[in-house]
Amino acid sequence: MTDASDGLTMVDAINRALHEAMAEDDTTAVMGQDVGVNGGVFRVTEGLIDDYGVARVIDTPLAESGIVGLAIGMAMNGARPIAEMQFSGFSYYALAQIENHAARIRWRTRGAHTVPLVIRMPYGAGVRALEHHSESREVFYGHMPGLKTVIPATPARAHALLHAAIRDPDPVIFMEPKAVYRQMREPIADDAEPAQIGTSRVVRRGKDLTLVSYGAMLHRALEAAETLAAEDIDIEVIDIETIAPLDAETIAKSVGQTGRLLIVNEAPPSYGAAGEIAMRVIEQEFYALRVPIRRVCGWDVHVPFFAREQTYLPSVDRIRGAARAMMAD
Amino acid sequence: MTDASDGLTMVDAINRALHEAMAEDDTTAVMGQDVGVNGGVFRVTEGLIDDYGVARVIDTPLAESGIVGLAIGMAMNGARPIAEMQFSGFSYYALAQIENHAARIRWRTRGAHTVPLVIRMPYGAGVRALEHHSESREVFYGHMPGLKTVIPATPARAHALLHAAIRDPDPVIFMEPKAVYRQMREPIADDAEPAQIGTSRVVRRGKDLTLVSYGAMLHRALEAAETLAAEDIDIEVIDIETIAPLDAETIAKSVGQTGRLLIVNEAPPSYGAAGEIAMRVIEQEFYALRVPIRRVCGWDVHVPFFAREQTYLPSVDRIRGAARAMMAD
Amino acid sequence: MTAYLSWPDPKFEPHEALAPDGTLLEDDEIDIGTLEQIYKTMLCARRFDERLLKLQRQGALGTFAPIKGQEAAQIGAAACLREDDWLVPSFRETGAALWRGADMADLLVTLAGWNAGNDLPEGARTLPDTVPVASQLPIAAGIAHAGRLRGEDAIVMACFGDGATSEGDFHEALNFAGVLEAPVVFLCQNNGWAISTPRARQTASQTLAQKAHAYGIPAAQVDGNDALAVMQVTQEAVALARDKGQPAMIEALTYRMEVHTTADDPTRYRDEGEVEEWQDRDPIERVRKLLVARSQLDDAMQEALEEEIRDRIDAAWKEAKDRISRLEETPGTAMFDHIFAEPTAPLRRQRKEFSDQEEAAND
Amino acid sequence: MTAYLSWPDPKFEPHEALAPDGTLLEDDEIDIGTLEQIYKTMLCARRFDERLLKLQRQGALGTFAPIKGQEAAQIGAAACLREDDWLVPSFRETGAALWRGADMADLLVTLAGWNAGNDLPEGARTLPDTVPVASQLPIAAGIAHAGRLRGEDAIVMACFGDGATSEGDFHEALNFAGVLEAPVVFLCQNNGWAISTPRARQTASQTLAQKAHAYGIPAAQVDGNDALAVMQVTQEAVALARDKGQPAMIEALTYRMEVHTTADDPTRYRDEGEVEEWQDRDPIERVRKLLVARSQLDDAMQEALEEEIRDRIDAAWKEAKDRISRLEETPGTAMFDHIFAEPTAPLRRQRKEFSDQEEAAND
Ligand SMILES: Cc1ncc(C[n+]2csc(CCOP(=O)(O)OP(=O)(O)O)c2C)c(N)n1
Ligand SMILES: Cc1ncc(C[n+]2csc(CCOP(=O)(O)OP(=O)(O)O)c2C)c(N)n1
Ligand SMILES: [Mg+2]
Ligand SMILES: [Mg+2]
Repeated sequence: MTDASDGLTMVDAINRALHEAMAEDDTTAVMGQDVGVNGGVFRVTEGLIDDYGVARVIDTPLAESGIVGLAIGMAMNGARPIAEMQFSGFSYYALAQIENHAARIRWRTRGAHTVPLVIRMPYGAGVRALEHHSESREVFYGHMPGLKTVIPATPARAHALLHAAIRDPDPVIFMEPKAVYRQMREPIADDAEPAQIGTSRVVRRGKDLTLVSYGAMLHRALEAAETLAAEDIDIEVIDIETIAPLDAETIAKSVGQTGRLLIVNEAPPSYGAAGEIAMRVIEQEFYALRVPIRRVCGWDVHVPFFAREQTYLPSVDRIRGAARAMMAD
Repeated sequence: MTDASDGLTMVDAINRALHEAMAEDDTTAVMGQDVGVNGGVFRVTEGLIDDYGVARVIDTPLAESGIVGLAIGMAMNGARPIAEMQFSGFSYYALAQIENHAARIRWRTRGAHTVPLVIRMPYGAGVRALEHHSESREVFYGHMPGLKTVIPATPARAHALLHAAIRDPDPVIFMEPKAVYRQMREPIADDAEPAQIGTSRVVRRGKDLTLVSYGAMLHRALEAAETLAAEDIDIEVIDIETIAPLDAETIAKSVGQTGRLLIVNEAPPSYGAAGEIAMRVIEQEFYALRVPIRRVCGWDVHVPFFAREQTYLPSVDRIRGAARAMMAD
Repeated sequence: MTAYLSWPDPKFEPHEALAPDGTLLEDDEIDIGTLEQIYKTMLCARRFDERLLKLQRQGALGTFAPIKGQEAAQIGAAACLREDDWLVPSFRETGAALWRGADMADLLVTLAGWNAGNDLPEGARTLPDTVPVASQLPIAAGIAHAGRLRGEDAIVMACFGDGATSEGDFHEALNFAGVLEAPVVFLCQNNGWAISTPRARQTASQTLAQKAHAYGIPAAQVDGNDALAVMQVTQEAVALARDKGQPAMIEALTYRMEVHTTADDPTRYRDEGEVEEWQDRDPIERVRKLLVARSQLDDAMQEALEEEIRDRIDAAWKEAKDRISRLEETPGTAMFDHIFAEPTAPLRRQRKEFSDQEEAAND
Repeated sequence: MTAYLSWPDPKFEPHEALAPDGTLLEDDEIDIGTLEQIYKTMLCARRFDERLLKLQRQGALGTFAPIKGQEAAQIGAAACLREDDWLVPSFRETGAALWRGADMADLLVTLAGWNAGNDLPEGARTLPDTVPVASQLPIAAGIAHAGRLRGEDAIVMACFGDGATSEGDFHEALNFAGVLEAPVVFLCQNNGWAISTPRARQTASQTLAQKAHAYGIPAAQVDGNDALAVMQVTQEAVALARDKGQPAMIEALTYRMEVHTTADDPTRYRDEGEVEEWQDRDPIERVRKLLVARSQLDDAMQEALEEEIRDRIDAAWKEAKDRISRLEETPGTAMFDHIFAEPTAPLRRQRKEFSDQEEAAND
């Protein structure tokens, strides 16, 4: 469907990873609302049902807790399920299954049963969608023991990280920044390797300030960094990719060199991811910090209806403003 | 039931606040599993059904989302519901109702409808209970816009804060540290005033280090502070009480004087409350910090079955150890 | 077939009143005045829907859920409510909302992405859309229960689709309403599809109506494209709720003639032939024929009505555009409004931070 | 009573096979050998339950849920499973677990608060307790579905109580099983109470069995204190599941003779007379009388059996105490085990921090 020569969109990259995983391992199965015949409301699961049939690509009834419960049970009985929550804003219906079972069954049964499960969900604002289609609640998952939570920022990383998530012997929450779904293209090699879950990625080298972000906001962070180069502010940008387990070492190492830490994400600030990142850096590199850590996040409000969702989201300007202020601190 | 002369337990204090609120305002209603005839599994709602009848004290079917949905609807139609989740570990079933509706209806209807709702739930470890009866997930609620989240640490504060929560025109999550339920007694004056939601409380003055905590861990923090006095370490202890909106000003002011911040809570550390508290203090008093902020929390594991739950919980020793280390830093 | 296990054997027959040609199936006494009103609202809802689709395709509005084909099911049912009854919709009830007096300009402003379109009068008993499927149902039970405890006889109509019956919240809501005797009329518009999931794959039960029986609640199936039949069944359910606090469920058999939402492409999953078949059962056409037969309507009146509707929609869109341009001038700080009765300290600080930055950017 | 709305009218009659005096109600051919096994397990479960209660009251064990009165319902049902079938319990299935070969010492270690009691063999098909009510049911559907997709004919028995039928997860699980044709036998032990909530206030439906019909699933009511009747109904359900992938639900009418859990005081909410009435319908007594009548049991055998059970329980408790003392010597770092296949970097660091502190404290 896409001309691979100019690269794949994130939708296509994830779709490709799903196709590859289904082909490689016939215990893999995909389930969710509209994932089969319809190919997913974002077309992420396009074509899977044609290639792998209704036994492995399950159009489920409209019930999130049921979907995740089904997937957990399948995972306990030899399958490698990849469940979709149509939007992360509806994943709360499955939160109890995730916290009480997906994250605990290995532990509860002392390893007798495991839950090699991936739960995919598009999240985040920026696509002019309806209410409840724009939230970022990655910390709900990041805070739960027994879970890994991954957020890719680009098509190639989505491809590589999804492969890693599917291979992981434990449950992985895979949150897809839907604002990036069709925003950019990246080439993906035929023999692309799975990524590693639990490591952050330095995506731009710089010596003045460490800018940490993930998901759709990474691109704004990068844009801010690029444009600030003209002002002689040299920013190192890190894509954390794995919300949990957080690779704070990579960030701390960078802060050890720059002395400045700015965190950008789109969730409401209070009890969001920035606090944890800050705390972990403080634990490791407090004395290297030259100025206060800052964060640029959404606000402690509901994402406004779409006409004003951009006022909610961290703008490149706000990021630049914060970085400049930190250089002046 | 209790001889008020030596004070009330937290169970009795909450029970008294409920009786007072029901007497004061006949739109108040209580609902949940076993809250009526049985008086609640912890006896927190004891006697309410005798005084106020089945119309205002509703023994519901076994369904958390239903209970919270019912309460939201009642709140929209003139009532002031106080719903109980039997244990916070089962409140996840209601998380979607809380996030998608309780927290949003005022906003969605532009003030045409409001949700003056209190959701009470016992939380936390330390009472030798079954699996799922020991969790602390206050940040789930702290992170949601449109909610207030309160955790009292003592009987008198529970009484005063519950009155405040019931009077609040917006939804309040009221988390009760069940380890404190019968652990201590406090006298409560007949004319005790409601507390203020959104302010933290300095419970011990000190000049060397600011120790922030809440819930059951506050008492361990206080014990650590008292015993460290013998080592000439003079600790200021703050009970934050309101998880959201967090009163970071009181904490920052204290840190401005002590230069040291130690945070103690029992949730898993990753993406827990400590990060937010740290971040807010950094935003306000970074330059006052003399040593790295530290936290003593639970661990990123499930609370072990009860024989080992104390290995999970922050011990007074661990708190003391962290404080001593900070003084030596 | 089985010795001990008994199989479900539901006995529902969809109630019908009006044949597709507009003749009455039984010699009912009918309230032609109300049917005329219903007709006008159905037609208005259809035209409004068409306009929304056009505006959406032009980029003026965001994603929305067309109601084409479901006008009789929702307007016939809403017509049985008193003004002080509550309507708790899902997201596909523009028709019911219009019957209840919703302002088209408000709806347009909302669909253009502005929260301000939801500026309801205090205590408004027609609620705005609920997006999370079935989540409105426990709330509807609560609204109903509180009113009844207060001695009011207002009832609640809660709307949802076939897909919604699979959610836990549907189950909990009907069970609560049954046990508490909360006066709720649960109106299920079974339009055959939940996005791409056909009714048959949503649940193995023969009917959706029988699900109510699991809660001790009476239920009926009705031809949802037959406004008169819908009214008759709904009147009975409303009376039960009002007089006895007895909830009931209505399964209105209808069809989604359009896309699920404007983000959807139904050709991927359903046969266009199905849509054509349902065209012959158009809910508006049926009432039109009845009205014509009863001399309540002729071509001239129809034309006048169409014109009136067109004018109203034009005026509403004009007003909406005006309001939107004014909204575009309002500061972004509006996003901090209505989070709490009183903004909390962090929100006040954030609001200030935001407006300082906005000002700096405008400098 | 109503013209359009139809009321639920369930036709369930609880199946009975064995009269309270131990005589057969119909001239069934019975498998006396299996009944003897069931009898032994029921008796063992009763005595174990009694011992648990005593140990709990002495402070040696934590909170637990006694099964007294429900032995026939759960053991009669579990007896219809093959070894490779799955048992997915709630938290009140000690009897079923014992039938399935659970080790009493393991159970005691768990109840004494040690995760190590749940040290199951890899892939064990009798799962440990599920505490969150009804949450095991969607998982049971998933286990069943995966097995079936793989071509296995193992089936799943999922246990839950009357209260569990109110949870959304019950609804979603039965609906999924119905649509996917997942071979699950949903065994509802309706013991009359959900803590203090009587069955009648849990739901307005006349029976719980009829709830299955909402999902197109067959169901039966059975006298849950009649082990033979339970077996007969369960065998049918198991066969349907195994042969056709057809889920079914069984409502076993029984009674919780004891406290809800050891943290509960039932005198606050229920009439002790009710308990006494059910005493006459004791599930164990009934089978005992049958066995005696068939000369499979006499006083001497009964005494020997009681002694054997006592010895087994004594031995198990002795073993459990030994294991517990050894567990008390193990380092606290055990809490970091089994969180992931491979501990993550933060967990490795936390484990080290913890053990450094433990060591420092021991110095
Ligand atoms: C809890 C939840 N899950 C998923 C969705 C996404 N979604 C929106 S509408 C819809 C289908 C609804 O089907 P139905 O209930 O039949 O109503 P209809 O759209 O046909 O009116 C889905 C899956 C949602 N809005 N809420
Ligand atoms: C989701 C959830 N909510 C509440 C509880 C607390 N709780 C434990 S058992 C119980 C009652 C269960 O009743 P029932 O399903 O009839 O089973 P029974 O205890 O009678 O065996 C309740 C409310 C729980 N464990 N899980
Ligand atoms: Mg539908
Ligand atoms: Mg029960």
